Amino acid sequence: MQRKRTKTVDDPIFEVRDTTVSFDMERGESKVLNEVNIDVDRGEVLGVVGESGSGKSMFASALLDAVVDPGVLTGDITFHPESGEAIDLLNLSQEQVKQVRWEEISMVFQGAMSSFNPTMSIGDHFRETLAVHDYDVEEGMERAEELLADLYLESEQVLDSYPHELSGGMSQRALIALSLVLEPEVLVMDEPTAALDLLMQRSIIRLIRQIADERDLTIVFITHDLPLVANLADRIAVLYAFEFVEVGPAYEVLTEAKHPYTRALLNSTPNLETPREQMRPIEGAAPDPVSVPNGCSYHPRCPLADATCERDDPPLESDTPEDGHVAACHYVEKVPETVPLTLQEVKVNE
Amino acid sequence: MYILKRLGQAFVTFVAVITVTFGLIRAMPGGPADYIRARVMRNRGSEGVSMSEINSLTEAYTNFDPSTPVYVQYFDYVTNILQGNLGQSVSFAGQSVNSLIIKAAPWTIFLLTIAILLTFAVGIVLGAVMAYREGSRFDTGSTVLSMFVNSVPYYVAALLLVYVFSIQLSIFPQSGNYAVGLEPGLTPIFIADVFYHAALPVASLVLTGFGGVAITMRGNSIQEIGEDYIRVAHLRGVPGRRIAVRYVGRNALLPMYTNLMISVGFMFGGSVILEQIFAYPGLGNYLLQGIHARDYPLMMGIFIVITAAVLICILIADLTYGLIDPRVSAGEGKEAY
Amino acid sequence: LGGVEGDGETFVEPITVDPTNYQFNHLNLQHPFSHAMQSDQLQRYFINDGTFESYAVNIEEFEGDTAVLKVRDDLTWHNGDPGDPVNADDLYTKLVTDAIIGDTMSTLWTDIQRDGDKSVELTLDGTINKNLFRDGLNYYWLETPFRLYKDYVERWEDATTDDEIADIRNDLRNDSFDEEKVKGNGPFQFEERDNRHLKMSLYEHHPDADNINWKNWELRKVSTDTASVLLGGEVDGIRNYSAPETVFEQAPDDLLNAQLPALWGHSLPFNHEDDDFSNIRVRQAVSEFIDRQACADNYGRLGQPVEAPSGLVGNIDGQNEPSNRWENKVSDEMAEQLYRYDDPERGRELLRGEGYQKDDDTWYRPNGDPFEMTIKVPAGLTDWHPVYQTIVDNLENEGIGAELQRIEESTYWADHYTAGNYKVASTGWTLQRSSPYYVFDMYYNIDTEFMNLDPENLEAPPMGEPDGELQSVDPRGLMEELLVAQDEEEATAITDELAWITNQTVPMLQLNEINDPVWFYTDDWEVPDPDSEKYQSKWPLWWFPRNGDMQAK
Amino acid sequence: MSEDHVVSLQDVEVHFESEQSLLSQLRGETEIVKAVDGISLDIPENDVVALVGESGCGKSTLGKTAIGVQRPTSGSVTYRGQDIWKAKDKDGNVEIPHDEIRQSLQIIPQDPGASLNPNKTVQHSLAAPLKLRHPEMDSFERRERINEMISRVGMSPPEDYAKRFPHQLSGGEKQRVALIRALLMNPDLILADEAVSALDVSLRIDMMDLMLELQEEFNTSFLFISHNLSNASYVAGKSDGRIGIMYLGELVELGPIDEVLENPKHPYTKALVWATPNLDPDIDDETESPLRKIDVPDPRNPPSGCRFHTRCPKAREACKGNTPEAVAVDGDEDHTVTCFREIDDHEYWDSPKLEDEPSGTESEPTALEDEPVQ
Amino acid sequence: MAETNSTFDATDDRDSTSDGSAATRSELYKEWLDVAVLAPLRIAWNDWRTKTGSLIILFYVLMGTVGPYLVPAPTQGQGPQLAGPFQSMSYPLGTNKIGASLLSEIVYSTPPVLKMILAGAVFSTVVATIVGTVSGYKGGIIDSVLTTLSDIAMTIPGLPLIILLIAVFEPESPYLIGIFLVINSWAGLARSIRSQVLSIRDHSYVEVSRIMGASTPKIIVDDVLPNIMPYVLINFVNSARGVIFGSVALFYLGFLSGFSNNWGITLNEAFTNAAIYSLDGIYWLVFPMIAIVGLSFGLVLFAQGTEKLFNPRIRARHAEAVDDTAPYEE
Ligand SMILES: Nc1ncnc2c1ncn2[C@@H]1O[C@H](COP(=O)(O)OP(=O)(O)OP(=O)(O)O)[C@@H](O)[C@H]1O
Ligand SMILES: Nc1ncnc2c1ncn2[C@@H]1O[C@H](COP(=O)(O)OP(=O)(O)OP(=O)(O)O)[C@@H](O)[C@H]1O
Ligand SMILES: [Mg+2]
Ligand SMILES: [Mg+2]
Repeated sequence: MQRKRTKTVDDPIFEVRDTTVSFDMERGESKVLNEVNIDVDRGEVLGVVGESGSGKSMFASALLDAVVDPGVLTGDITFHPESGEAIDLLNLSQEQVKQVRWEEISMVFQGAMSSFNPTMSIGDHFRETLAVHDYDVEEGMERAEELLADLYLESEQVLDSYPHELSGGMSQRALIALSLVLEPEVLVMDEPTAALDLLMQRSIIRLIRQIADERDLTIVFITHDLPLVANLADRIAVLYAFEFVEVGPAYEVLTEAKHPYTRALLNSTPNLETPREQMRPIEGAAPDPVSVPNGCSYHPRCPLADATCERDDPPLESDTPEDGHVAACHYVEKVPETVPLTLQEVKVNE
Repeated sequence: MYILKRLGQAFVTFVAVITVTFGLIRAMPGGPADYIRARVMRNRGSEGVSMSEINSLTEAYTNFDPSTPVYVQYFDYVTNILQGNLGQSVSFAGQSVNSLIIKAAPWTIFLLTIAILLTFAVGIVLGAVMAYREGSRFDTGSTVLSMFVNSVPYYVAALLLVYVFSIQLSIFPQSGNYAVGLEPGLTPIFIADVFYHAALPVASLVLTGFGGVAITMRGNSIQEIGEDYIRVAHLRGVPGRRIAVRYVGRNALLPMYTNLMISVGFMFGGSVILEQIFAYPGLGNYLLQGIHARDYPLMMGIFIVITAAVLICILIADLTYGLIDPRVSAGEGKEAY
Repeated sequence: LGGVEGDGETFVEPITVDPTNYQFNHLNLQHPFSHAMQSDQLQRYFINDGTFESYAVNIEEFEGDTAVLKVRDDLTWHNGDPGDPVNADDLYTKLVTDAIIGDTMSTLWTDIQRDGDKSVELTLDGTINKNLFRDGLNYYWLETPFRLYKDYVERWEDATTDDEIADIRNDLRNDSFDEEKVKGNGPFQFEERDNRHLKMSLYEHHPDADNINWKNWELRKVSTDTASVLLGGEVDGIRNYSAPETVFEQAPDDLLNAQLPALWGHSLPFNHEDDDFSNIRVRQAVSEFIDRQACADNYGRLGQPVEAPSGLVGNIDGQNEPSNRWENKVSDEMAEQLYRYDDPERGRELLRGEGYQKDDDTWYRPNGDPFEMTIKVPAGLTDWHPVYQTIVDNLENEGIGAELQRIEESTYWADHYTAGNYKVASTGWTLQRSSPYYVFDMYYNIDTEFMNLDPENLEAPPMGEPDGELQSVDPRGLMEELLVAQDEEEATAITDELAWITNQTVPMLQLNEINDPVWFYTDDWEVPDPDSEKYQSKWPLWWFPRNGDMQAK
Repeated sequence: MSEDHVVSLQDVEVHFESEQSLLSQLRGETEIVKAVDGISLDIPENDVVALVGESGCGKSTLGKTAIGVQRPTSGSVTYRGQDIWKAKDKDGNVEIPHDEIRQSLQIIPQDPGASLNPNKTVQHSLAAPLKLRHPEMDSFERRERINEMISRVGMSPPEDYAKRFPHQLSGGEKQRVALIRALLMNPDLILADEAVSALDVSLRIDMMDLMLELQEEFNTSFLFISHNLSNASYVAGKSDGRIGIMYLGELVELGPIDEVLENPKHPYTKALVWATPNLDPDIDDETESPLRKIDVPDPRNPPSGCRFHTRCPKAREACKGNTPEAVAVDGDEDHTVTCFREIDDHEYWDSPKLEDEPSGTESEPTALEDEPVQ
Repeated sequence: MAETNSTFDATDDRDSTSDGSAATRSELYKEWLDVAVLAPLRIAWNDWRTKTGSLIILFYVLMGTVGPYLVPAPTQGQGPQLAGPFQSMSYPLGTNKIGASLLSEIVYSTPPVLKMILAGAVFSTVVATIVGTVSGYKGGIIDSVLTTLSDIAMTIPGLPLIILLIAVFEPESPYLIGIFLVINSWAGLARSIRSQVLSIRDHSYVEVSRIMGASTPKIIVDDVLPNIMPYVLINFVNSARGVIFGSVALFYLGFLSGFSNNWGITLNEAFTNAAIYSLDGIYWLVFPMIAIVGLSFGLVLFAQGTEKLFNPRIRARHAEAVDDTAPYEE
C-alpha cells in the first residue's frame, strides 16, 4: 500500500506564486512569509517543516486566504479543483469563499481543543458545519459517525460531548473528522499533533495516512518535527526564515538534503537512530522577521557562508530539475562535504 | 454532595446575616417611641399631638419585653423566622411584617427585574457592537459614553430625569406606582400605567448602569473574538452573524451571568434611595420608614427578605452556572499549601 | 397648569404615607388616620385675637370648680342615614382617653361625670383660669365613639393606681382599629382606600354639609418632595407647607398662598450642665453674638427674627403682624424692658467678666482651652440647617470655634436632644396656643429634662436690670400661679415675670419666628383673598369648607 | 533505605479524588484517580533517571512526589534517609530540616512560557534563589553571579539579558533561565518535567546538552520526564542513566537506558519504541500499531489485573485477573519489568489470547512472537 | 552536596564590577527609578484615558489640598442669597440660600471627600486583596473560613447595612465614614480575586517559587499580586466611586452625621430648597453634581487605562533601561 512517491508536480492542485504575508509592526515591516513559490500536487502529502516562527502557520493561512488581521497577503495562489475552473484564491467572491472553505479546502489546527467552541457540543459543530454549507444534515451526520469510527472514536459519545470533556488525542481526531465531513479535496494540517504524546501522534499520523489514501486527499502537513513527517510525506518542503530553502521528495530530502540548514536540522533532531554523541545542535538563532539578514538568510549560521551569501539571495532551484529536488543555496555541491549527515554516515560506515 | 454543601453554606450565611443584623438593629440608638417623639418634637404642637405626650411615650410601642435577655429574644426571633413568621410591625399598627412585605415586594421586584434586564440588554448589545467595531470612532465614542454614565450616581440621574421629564416636560409621572383611582388588576390600562409609572425609576437605573455592563461585555467579546475557535468557525464558513451571536456573544455573556445575579443584591440596596425619590411603595421605601421609625421587626423582616433574595440569586447562579456554561464543572477544593 | 384636573367634585390633599397603612385608632400614634374633615373639632381658635368659638362642643357652664361641656345637638356619627347622634358618652370618652394618655388638659380636672344625654360635667382642681381651660380644649377633635373605647373607659373608671393607668395607656397606645369600625362625625366620611389614595365623601347629615358644594375629599399619596407635588399640581391645596424660596417664585398664578399666623420658630437650646453654658452670663454673651436677623433671613421669606427672646413673644414690637396678639399677654412696660441681645460688645465684656479671654481672634476659656462648640442638628431637616449654619458662622467670626454636626433625625431626638447629650443643639418652639402657660410649659416642664435645666433653682437679674445682681427665681412656681390666676391683670403680671426670667436666663435662645403658609389652587376652588381676616384662624383648610368660605368652581 | 540515595521512594501511592461533575456528585459517586500506584524508586547522587510514558500516566505526579511537593497518599519519600513529610510535619526525630530538603530538590517546569514570572525581569527571577540560598550576598555579588550564569548558558551579553522581561526571551532562552534558576538553588535533585518537550526540535539537543553539562558540573541528579523516547534516551544515554517506563500509575519497566531500548521487555515499552519516529527512511515503518486500542483507559476506572491488558497485543486471559509483579530481566536486578511474559512458567502461557471486545475497531494485531523467549 | 562555586572562574568579571561599584549603585538606582516610576508614568501619559483621568484626579487633589488656601471658607453672607453663577469673582459659582459661595462649599467639601474616598478605597482594596489572595492561595480551612466570611458580607444588602452601621456608631471622622461606606463591598472583590488567585497559583512559576521554599507572603507579593494588580486597581477606583456615591446618597437621605461639608449636603440642600424647579436655581444643583460626576468620571477613566501599567510588555517598551529590541513577541 505504498503510495506513489512523486518526484515532480504533474497535476498541481495549488500553485503558490510570490506569496508574501506582511505585518506592519512598531519596529518596522515584518514579512513573515517572503515571496514563496511552491506547487502542491494533487493527491500528495506535502510535509512543510521549519523551526518555530519560520512562517509555517502563515503559509497554512495563506493557502486558505485566512491570514489574521492586520496581516497583508499578496501574490497569487491558484487552486485547481478536481472538476471545474481554476480558482484565484486571493480574489474570491463571497459565494466562492463559502464554497472553497471547508468544502474544498479545510484545515486542522494545532490546538484542537481551542478550535472548538467550548460552549457547543462536538455534534453541534458537525451539524452547524453541514447546515451552513447547505449539506443534508442527516446524511452528513452519518458520514461524520463513520469518520469518527474510522478514527477509532466512539462516535455517539463523542458527538454528545463538550470539547473540554475530550482528551487531547480525542479532540484532535474529532477535529480531523470535522475537517473531513464536507469531503474536501485538500486538508491543510498545521501541527495537528504537536500537543500530543508520541504514541498518540504516531497513531494519528497512521490514521491520516489511511484516510488520505482512502479518500484521495491532498494533504499539506505542517510540523517542526522532521521525523514525524519522514514516513508520512511524499514530498518535504523546508521553511527557513519565511522562505522555502529546500523542496524535494521526502526520501531524498532525508537522505541527501541539499541545503545546509536542512542538514543541520536533520543532525540536530533527537532520534533513536543517530548515535547520541554525534547529534549536533544548530548554532545561532533564527532571524527576526523585521530584520532578516540580507543575501541568504541562513548565512549567519552557515559554515559555508562567504561574501556571496551575504550579498545574494540564492534562488530555489536545482541543476537537475527533473527529480523535483530544489534547494536555495549558492554552494549546493559543497554542502555534503561540509555538513555531513551523521545518520547517513553511520549507516554507510555500517 | 455539592448541592447539599452549598445549601448548608447558604443556610449558615443566612443565619449569620440574621445574627449580624439582629445585633446591629438592637444596637441602634432609640426605640420605636423615639420616632414618635421625634415627630412630635419636630412639629412642636402644630399637629394634633400634645407635647406632654412626649414623656409618656417611652415604653409604649415595643413589641418585645425589654426585660427578657437579648439572647432569648434572639432565639425567639430566629425560631419565628424559620417558621416564616417575621413578626408584627411596630410602626404600622395592626399589620404584620409578612403582610407589609407581601404588599411591597412585588413592586420592588417588578422595578428591579425590568431595570436589570434592560440594563443588561442594552449594555450587552452595545458592548458587543463596540467589540466588533473595536477601534472605530463608534467604539471610542461609546466607550467614553459608557464610562461617563457609569460615573453618574443613579439618584443624580433620577433627579435630572425628574427635572426634565416630569417637571419641565410633564411627560412622565414623578412618583408612585400607578395612577390614583385606577383599579388594580390585569387590565391593559392598569398594566400600561404601571409601566408608565416605572419609566423614570427604571430609566435612572438603566441609564447609569448600562455603561458598566457594556464595558465588561466589550472586554469579554474582544477576548472572545481573539480565540482560535472563532477563526476556525470563519474558516468553516459559519456566517458572521451566527459567529457574532452564537460564538462571541454567547461566550462573552456567560461569565456575566454571575454578575447579573450579584447585581440583584446591589440593586435591592439601591432601591432604598430610588424608591425614596420616586415615592415608590417598594421594600426600600418600607425599609427606610422602618429605620426611621426604629421598627425593629420591619427592618429585620426586610433585611431578611433582601438577604434571602440575594442568597437565592447567588445560589441559583452557582448551581446553574455549570448547566449554562459547559466549561465549568462545579466543585473545588485543593489541598492547602 | 394648576391643581388636580378635576370635575370640581373632589378636593385632593397630599399625604406621604401609603393609605393602606393607616389604622384607625388615633390614639395609637403609629400611622393613625384621623382627619379634621372626618371628625369635628371641639372649637375654633382665632389666633389674631386669641378668642375661641365653640363648634362641636360648647362650654355650657364654667363656674367655680365645675365646668359643663355639651355636644352640639345635630351632630351624628357617620352611620347610615341619618346616623347616630353624638352624645355625652362620646365626649366623656374623649376626655377620659385624654386622661389616660395624660395630656395637660386632664391635669385641670379631678372628676368627670356624664350630665344627661349630651353633656359632661368636670370638677376642676381649684380655680382654674378659664382662658387656660379653653385653650386646653383647643386641639381636641371629637373622634372617640364610646362604642370603640368602652373597654378602656371602664378600665380607667376602675383603676386606682398609676401603674394600672400606665397599663391601660400602653394598651390604648398599641390598639388599632380597622376601617369598618371607625366612624367620624365631620362633613366627610370615609369611603375607600387603596395604596395610592384614601377617599372620603360628603356626609350629607353633617350640620354644615350645606355649605359644601362638592362631593369628595381625597388624600393622595405623593412624593415626599412637596415642592414638586405642589408645583406639579398634583393636589388642590396644602395645609401648611413652609416652602423654599423657589416655590414662591415658581408658583403659578393660580396657586394662592396665604400666611397663617401660626407661629413657630427655631431656637438654640443650651445644655445647662455644660461647663460653659451652665453660666447665665455665657449664655447671654453667646446670645449677643448671634445675628438673629441673619438667621431669619437665611431661613427664607417666611422667617422673622425674634426681637426679644423671652420664650413668649417673638417680634415683640409688632413688625410681624401675627405676633401683635401677644402684646396683650405681657405689659407694655415689659415689652419695652425685655432685653434685645444685639450687642456683641456687651457679649465680649460678659465673657471677659467670666474669665474668658480673646487672643489672636480666638476666645479661650478660663482654663486656657479654646472656647469651642458643636451645634447638633437633625440631618434630615435641611430647612433648619441655614439657621444654625448662620450661628456657626457668627460664632466663628467672633472667634469661637463652632461646627455644625448633622445627625440622623431619630437618633438626634432620641440620643442627643432628649438625652441631653449636647453642648448646644437645635429645636423648635411654638406659639400656637392662646395661653402663655403652654409656652412656658415647654421651657420649664417638658424640655427642662432635655436641657438638664433645674427650673426651680434658676438665677436671674432683677426685672428691668439686665446687669443687676443675680437672684434666685422659680419659674415653675410662677407657672403654678399662672394656672390659677383668675384675672387678666394677675396673669399679665406673672407672665411678665416669666417672660423676664426667660429673657434673661436664656434656657434656650429663640432665634426666629416663622409663618405657616397654606396653599390653594384657585382655578378650581374659590377661597378668600390671602389678606382676608379669615386666614387668622388656625387651619383655614379645615374651617373654610365648614363655613362656606371655600367653593368648588 | 540508603543514605546514599538523594531521594528514595518506597511503595509510593498518590491518589486524587477527581473533580466531579454535578451529576455524579448527585449520584454520590466519588471517583479516585490512582495517579501513582505503588512505585519504589531510588535516585542516587549524580544520577539521571528518565521517566517515559503517555500523557496522564502519572509522570509528573511521581516526579513531584519525588521532590517532596506532592504528599503521597501512602508510602514514604526520603531525602538522604530523612522522611520528607515527617520533616515537614516535624514528626519524630528530624535530622534534616524541611527547609533544607525543600531547597535541595528543585524543578524545571515544562512550559517555558509559564515558568517565569511575566512581571519580573530575568535578573529579578534569578535573584530569588540566591536570596534564599545565600542571604549573605549583597546585590552586587548576586548580580555578578547571575551574569556569570547567564553567559554560562550562552546568552550574551548577560547584562542585556538580565534586564529583559520573559516576553522578550525565546522559548529556549526562557528554559535556560529556568534551568539556571533551579541550579542557583544548588540542589541535589532537579526534576525536569518535560523540560524540552515544548521547545523546537532543533533546540532540544542544545538544551539537553546544556543540562547534562551543568549536571556534571553541579553534581546534581536529574529526574527527567518526557513522553518522547528520543529525548529520554538522549539524556539518559549520555549520562549512563536509567529509564523508567510508566503506564497508568505503575512503573512497568525500569533499567539502564541501552538495556531497555535495545531489549525492551514490556509490550508497552515496545509500543513506545514503535511510536518513536525515525529519521531513517529506510527503516520500514509501516508495521501495524502494536496497540489494540489508541486511547488510554479512564484512569478513574483502570482495568483490572495487568493495567495494560486492554491495549496489549500479547494479552491473554491471565492478564485480566492477575496483577504482575516486577521481575528482573535475565537475572539482571537493574532491569526489571512487570509482565507475565518474563516468567517462563506463568499460567499466562497457558491461557487463551484475549479477543477484542466487540466495540474494538482496531484491526487484529499481527502477532510477532507468541512463545516465551528462552 | 554540590559545591557552590563550581568550575567557572569569574575573577575578571568581579574586578570590573568592584571598580565601578559606585557608578553601578547609582546606575542601579536610576534603573529602578526608570522601570518602577518613570515607565509607568510614560505609559499613563500615553493613554488618553489615564492621562485625562490623572489630570482630573490631580485637579481634585489640588482642589482638596491647595484649594482651601486659595478660596475663602464658605460662610453666610459672602454674597447675596441665591445669587446666580458667573456674576461676581467673589462667588463665581453663585451662592446658596445663606449667601455662601458655592465654589467655597465645593472646594471645602473636597478634603473630607478625598479622605473618605482614600480611607474607603484603601480599606476595601486591602481587605479584599488580603482575604482574596490568602484564601485563594492557602486553600483548605483558611479558605473555607474566609470564603464563608466574604459570602456573608456579600449577601448583606449594602446600603441598608451601611445605614444601620452609621445609625449605631454615628461615625464622625471622614476616614471612618469612608470605611463604613465600603463595609461589605470588599467581599465581591475578594471573591473574584480569590478565583483569579486560584488559577495563578497553578502557574508553574508560582509552583517554582514554592518549591524554592519562598515564604507565602513573598510569593503572594511577588508572584500573585502583580497579576491581579490591574484588577485591584480598577476595584480600588470602583470602591472610591462607591464611597462618593454612597456618601452623597446617605447625606441625601439624611443618615450621615458628621461636620464636614460634602457635595451630598450641597446637593441635598439644593434639592430640598427646590432648586430643581427653576432654571435660575438649577445651578445650585448642577455644580455639586458636576463635582460628583467629574471625580468619579476621572477615577473611571484612570482605572480603564491602568491595565497597561501592569503589563510587562508595555512597561518594557516604555522603560529606557530595558532594551526592547529583543525579538520575541508572542
Ligand atoms: N499577528 C501577528 N502580527 C505580527 N507578527 C506575527 C503575527 N503572527 C505571527 N507573527 C510572526 O510571524 C512569524 C511567523 O509566524 P508563524 O506563526 O507562521 O510561525 P510558525 O512557523 O507557525 O511557528 P510555530 O512553530 O511556533 O507555530 C513569526 O515571527 C511571528 O512572530
Ligand atoms: N491535582 C490533581 N487532582 C486530581 N487529579 C490529578 C491531579 N494531578 C494529576 N491528576 C490526575 O492524575 C493522573 C496523572 O497525572 P500526571 O500529571 O502525573 O500525568 P503526566 O504523566 O504528567 O501527564 P502529562 O504527560 O499529560 O503531563 C491524571 O489522570 C491526572 O488527571
Ligand atoms: Mg505555527
Ligand atoms: Mg505531566
